[in-house]
Amino acid sequence: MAEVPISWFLTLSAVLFALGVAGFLFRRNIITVFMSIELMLNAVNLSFITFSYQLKQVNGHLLAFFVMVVAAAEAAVGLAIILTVFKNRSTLNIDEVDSMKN
Amino acid sequence: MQLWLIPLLPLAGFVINGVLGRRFPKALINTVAIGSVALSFAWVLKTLLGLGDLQNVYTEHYFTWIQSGALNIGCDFAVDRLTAVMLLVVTGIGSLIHVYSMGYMAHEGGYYRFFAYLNLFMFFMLVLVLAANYLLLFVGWEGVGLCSYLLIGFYFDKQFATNAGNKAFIVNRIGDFGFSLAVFYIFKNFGSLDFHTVFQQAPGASEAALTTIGLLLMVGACGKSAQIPLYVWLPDAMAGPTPVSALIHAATMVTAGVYMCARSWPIYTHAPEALNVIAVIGIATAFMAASIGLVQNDIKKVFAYSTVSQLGYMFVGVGCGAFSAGIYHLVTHAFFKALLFLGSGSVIHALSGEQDLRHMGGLRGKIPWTCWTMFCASLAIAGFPFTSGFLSKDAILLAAHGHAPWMFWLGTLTAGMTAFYVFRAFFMAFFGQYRGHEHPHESPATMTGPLVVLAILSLAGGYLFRVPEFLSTIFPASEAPEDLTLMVIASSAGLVGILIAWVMYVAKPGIADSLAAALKLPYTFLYNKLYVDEIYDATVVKPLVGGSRVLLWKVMDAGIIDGMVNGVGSRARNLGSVLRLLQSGNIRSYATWVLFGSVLVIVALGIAGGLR
Amino acid sequence: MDSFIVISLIKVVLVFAVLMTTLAYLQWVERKVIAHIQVRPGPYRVGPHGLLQPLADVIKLITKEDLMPPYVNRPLYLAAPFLAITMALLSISVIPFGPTIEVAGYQTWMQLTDLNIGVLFVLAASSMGVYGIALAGWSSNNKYALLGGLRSSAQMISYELPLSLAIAAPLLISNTLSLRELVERQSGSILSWNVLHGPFPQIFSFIIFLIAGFAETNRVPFDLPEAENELVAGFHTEYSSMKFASFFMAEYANMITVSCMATLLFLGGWDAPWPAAYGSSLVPAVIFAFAGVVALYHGMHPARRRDRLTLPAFGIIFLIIAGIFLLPMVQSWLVPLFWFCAKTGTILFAFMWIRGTLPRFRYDQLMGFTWKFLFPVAMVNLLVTGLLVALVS
Amino acid sequence: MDTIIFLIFAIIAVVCAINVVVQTHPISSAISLVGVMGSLAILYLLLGAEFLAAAQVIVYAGAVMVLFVFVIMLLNAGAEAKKGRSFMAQLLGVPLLIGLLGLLAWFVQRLYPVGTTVHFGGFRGGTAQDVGRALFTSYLLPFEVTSILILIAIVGAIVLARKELD
Repeated sequence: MAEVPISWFLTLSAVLFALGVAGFLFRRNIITVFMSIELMLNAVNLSFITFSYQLKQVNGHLLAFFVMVVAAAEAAVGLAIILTVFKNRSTLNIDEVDSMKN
Repeated sequence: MQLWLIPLLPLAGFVINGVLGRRFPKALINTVAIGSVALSFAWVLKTLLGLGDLQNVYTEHYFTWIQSGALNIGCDFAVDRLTAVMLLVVTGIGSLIHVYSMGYMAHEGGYYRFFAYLNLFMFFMLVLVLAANYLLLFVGWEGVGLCSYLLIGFYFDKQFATNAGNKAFIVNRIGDFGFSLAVFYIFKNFGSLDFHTVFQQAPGASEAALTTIGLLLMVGACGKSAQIPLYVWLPDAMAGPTPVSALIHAATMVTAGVYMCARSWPIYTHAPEALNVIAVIGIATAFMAASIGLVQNDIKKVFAYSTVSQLGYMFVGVGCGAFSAGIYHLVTHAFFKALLFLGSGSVIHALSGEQDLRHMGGLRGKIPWTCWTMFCASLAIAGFPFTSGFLSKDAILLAAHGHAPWMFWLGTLTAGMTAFYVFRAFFMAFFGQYRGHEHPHESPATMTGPLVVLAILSLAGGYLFRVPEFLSTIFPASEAPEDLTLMVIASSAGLVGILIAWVMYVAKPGIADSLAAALKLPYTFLYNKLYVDEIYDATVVKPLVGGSRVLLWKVMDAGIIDGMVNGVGSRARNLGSVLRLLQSGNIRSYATWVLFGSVLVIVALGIAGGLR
Repeated sequence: MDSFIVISLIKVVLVFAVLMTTLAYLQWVERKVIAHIQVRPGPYRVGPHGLLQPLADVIKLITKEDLMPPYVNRPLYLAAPFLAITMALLSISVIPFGPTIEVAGYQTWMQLTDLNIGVLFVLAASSMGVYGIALAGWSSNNKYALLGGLRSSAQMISYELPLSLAIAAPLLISNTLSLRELVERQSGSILSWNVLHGPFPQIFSFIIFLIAGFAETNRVPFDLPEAENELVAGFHTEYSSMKFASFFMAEYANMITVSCMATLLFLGGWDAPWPAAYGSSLVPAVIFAFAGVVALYHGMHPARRRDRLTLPAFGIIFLIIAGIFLLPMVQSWLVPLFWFCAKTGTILFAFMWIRGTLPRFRYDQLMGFTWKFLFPVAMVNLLVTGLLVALVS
Repeated sequence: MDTIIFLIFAIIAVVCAINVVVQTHPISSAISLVGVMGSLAILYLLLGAEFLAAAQVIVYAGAVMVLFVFVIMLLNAGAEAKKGRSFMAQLLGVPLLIGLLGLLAWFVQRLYPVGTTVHFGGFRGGTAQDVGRALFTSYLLPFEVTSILILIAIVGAIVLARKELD
């Protein structure tokens, strides 16, 4: 039992991803929804690093690294958008941000 | 050998003057413009000296320009003897005319713009000459057309100048259309546009194809070199500044058609029909333009028709298979016609813009340098024995005699007419009494200097540059044997023309007017340029404009094309208003759709992967 | 394997004990230093020269009533001090204090564990430290605390950038992320320390590191999160007793971490300023002997009555320590340890010195300083260093 | 040993992830997410990605999530309202989610039989040196593009969040 099957890691990644999707679908707070996206990204990163381990290559790490960098940039812009939305509408409920309708 | 430097130097001059020239003092503009062209000339000399006797083509490949399927076009420059001749003419005369322009344009507005355009023209002309394939040649071809348009319309605040520019541009389009068709056809037949490849395969191609290509190329050449029926733009092009007329519309650009036909000689030698057509068009143009030139009163118009006529001679030379004679005449014509234009520019400059011969006269003593240099040029164009014009024209007429004797006789007649109208203009301007109101003054040294150089070249250039011998390694030797009788006949025609002009305008000045009165009908006919512009207007321009209004605009554009576009738009709106129902504006429902899509994708991947 | 675990456990206990004592006494030292800057004696009542003051403080804090305000967010309120102290102590585990030591036949490092990403580990732990303060501020449900938490998180994110850039520059020169190797690359003399050595002496990045370190530990002049005249006590307004002590200890632990990092990154860790061949190993003995002699002299001529007994006692203790430093069997590890502590102590003294001298920044000055000055300078420094390293190598 | 570590941190990660989704207050979700990221960092270490583990903690937990916490504190966001209108999400969400998870798990089980395993130290190519070397050689262009992306993000964030200049 000293070794962990690689499929466990991938299953964990899938579970975390599904939880992220669930958060995105069922939560109403924009910030929580945004955090769910980060959760999904993290889950994918775990997959990348697992693949990297399996293939004994560093490429997966690079992809995960880029995901992180992009996530950081995304967080900066996304939170700025959330601030602006809150300033203009004073709500964080995602269902009330629907001016695209009609 | 860094051939690219030759065109790039003027381009650099164009960029510098075009971008920064507005803020430059004139001296700096002059330095940049003339310096770049002079450096280019120097580089041509260095290159040609470095290349030795040029028995073979020297090619430089820079980069692959277009790579698409079988089409592979490189940005290649090549130098052979023909190119060498053209390079020397273009950069040499270009430099002289740049120097001249410095004096001529000194008091004009848009000084930097003028030199920038002139440099740009040099760039495109050199690209045209150096190009190693038809497409690159076409680039230069179109570029010089553009510059010609810009420079004809240089005085864009004058309606006639912009109209003349438009006319030149539009008429040239017809020729360019033929040229582009020729390029397509060449590619279809030979699978390449490189001169080398095409000419190698030319002997094996069918005569019909070669004739078609030759005729299409000829259409292009007719447009650029102002031959019947597309010559009408050139006389109007005199609306531009005189140095432009000298450089572009006498010495270099208009000869591009001749150059191109000569360059394509391997095609033409296997397409005698096309050659014959070229010769016929050439002699007809020569004769017709000369006849119109007989009665024009605007000094630049006279030389413009003279240019058309001389270009006709070159076409005759090419059409008779005497390519080197055509190029020979091209070179000498560049000397004396540039000189004639520059001289007339000097006259106009002296008279502060007066162009009408009837308001000149007796200028011989007032502007002697201009007078005597122009006399040299007039002798040359009249074919006075042993001038450069005599040599080249004689070579063409000899070839014409070998091709078809009637062409020789018509050519000789034209030569006589040429001598007459040139000397008519010369005598009217410089002899007799001054009939104007200005105070003529001699031009500055920057203008007379180039005149003197060109005068020497007009007289002796034919000996200094033995073009036929130099080009004999390129072109097939189809020169007719020397025939003393024909030479005497041809040159005596010129002498007779000079004599008549002297009698009519110097010895007995009354004869001209009474003759015009006696031959009222032909005179009016010729004076109005055979009504060609009016005929074109009635038969081509008006129907085209009318047809465009009704058929193309009202029916095609507004009815069909707009209808299709609007219909697509309204259908899309209808569809959109249905699809809109999906767009609830709710982010979470969008997310649900995304999830739905990704599940579908995963399932599809599973199926595609064979559900391992 | 077993001996490894045993040794590790011993080391953990040892380091923890020493660290806790140091934390307590650092407080005493600080009070003393500031008192002397302000020309007053400082703690003097409890024990000789107030030496037992920390013990009294600890007893006081432990026995105080642990207030839990009713309107707080309980889980986070409880977790915050825990988080703060944990993250502060975590970094100590990778910091090496000295070279190899041999105890009872076992060779081991004077370090809890050596990671080959040690520098990154310290950075990570310190970046996690924000949560303690931010959550404390938020969960207290108090506007002063919230403002303090907000200020602290903004300040710490902002100052982490120049801090990281300042760390990156010496790493470029040393070409390793392991703290131990970092020190080994700087061995030799003072000229091979990163602060003076290399294609580009890292003096700028040392200063930037110290400034950013002051901000990261919320020390004067960057103590905006707990600016008492604006925010009562900032993020820990609502905390009392041991929870308050945890924040306090976290702050001092962070100070120690920053000082250790500065020592390791820039000042050559436990390396002596000049080689032992020229007598550097005698320096600690000389210093302690001198201190002992001075103490003895003052004991002979006491200014206060009670010093008549304590000063000679201290003098004798110092002389004994000086003697220990001369013993060859312990010199191999004790002298490096001395140099390490001396360098760290100097920086800690600078912390206190600045606290006693400089006024507090205004908040906009604080943010403007890092973004408009410190960050660009650190950037330029990194660029120049990288360029020179690339050119030299 | 590896299995135990994996199980501990996998369970922490899953529990924290569930917490992210079910907690009503955003700050609790944020702290839980930090927990997920921390335990993932440990798992990265297990997989030999030591640089990524450190970067995960520094970038994600130390910077991105602090930003989240900061914004939550700044907006003083409370627990979310219970009302919601997204019928579509409620109706289709659960079956789709189950479908997604099932498919993914099924693929993983199919593609990765139990034979391939992970043990600590099995892959040592994830040091800072290896990552840096790959980053500045074969991934240089993406790296540079990323820097431009970050520049754009900085500008965008400033433009979005600045005060109106009127």
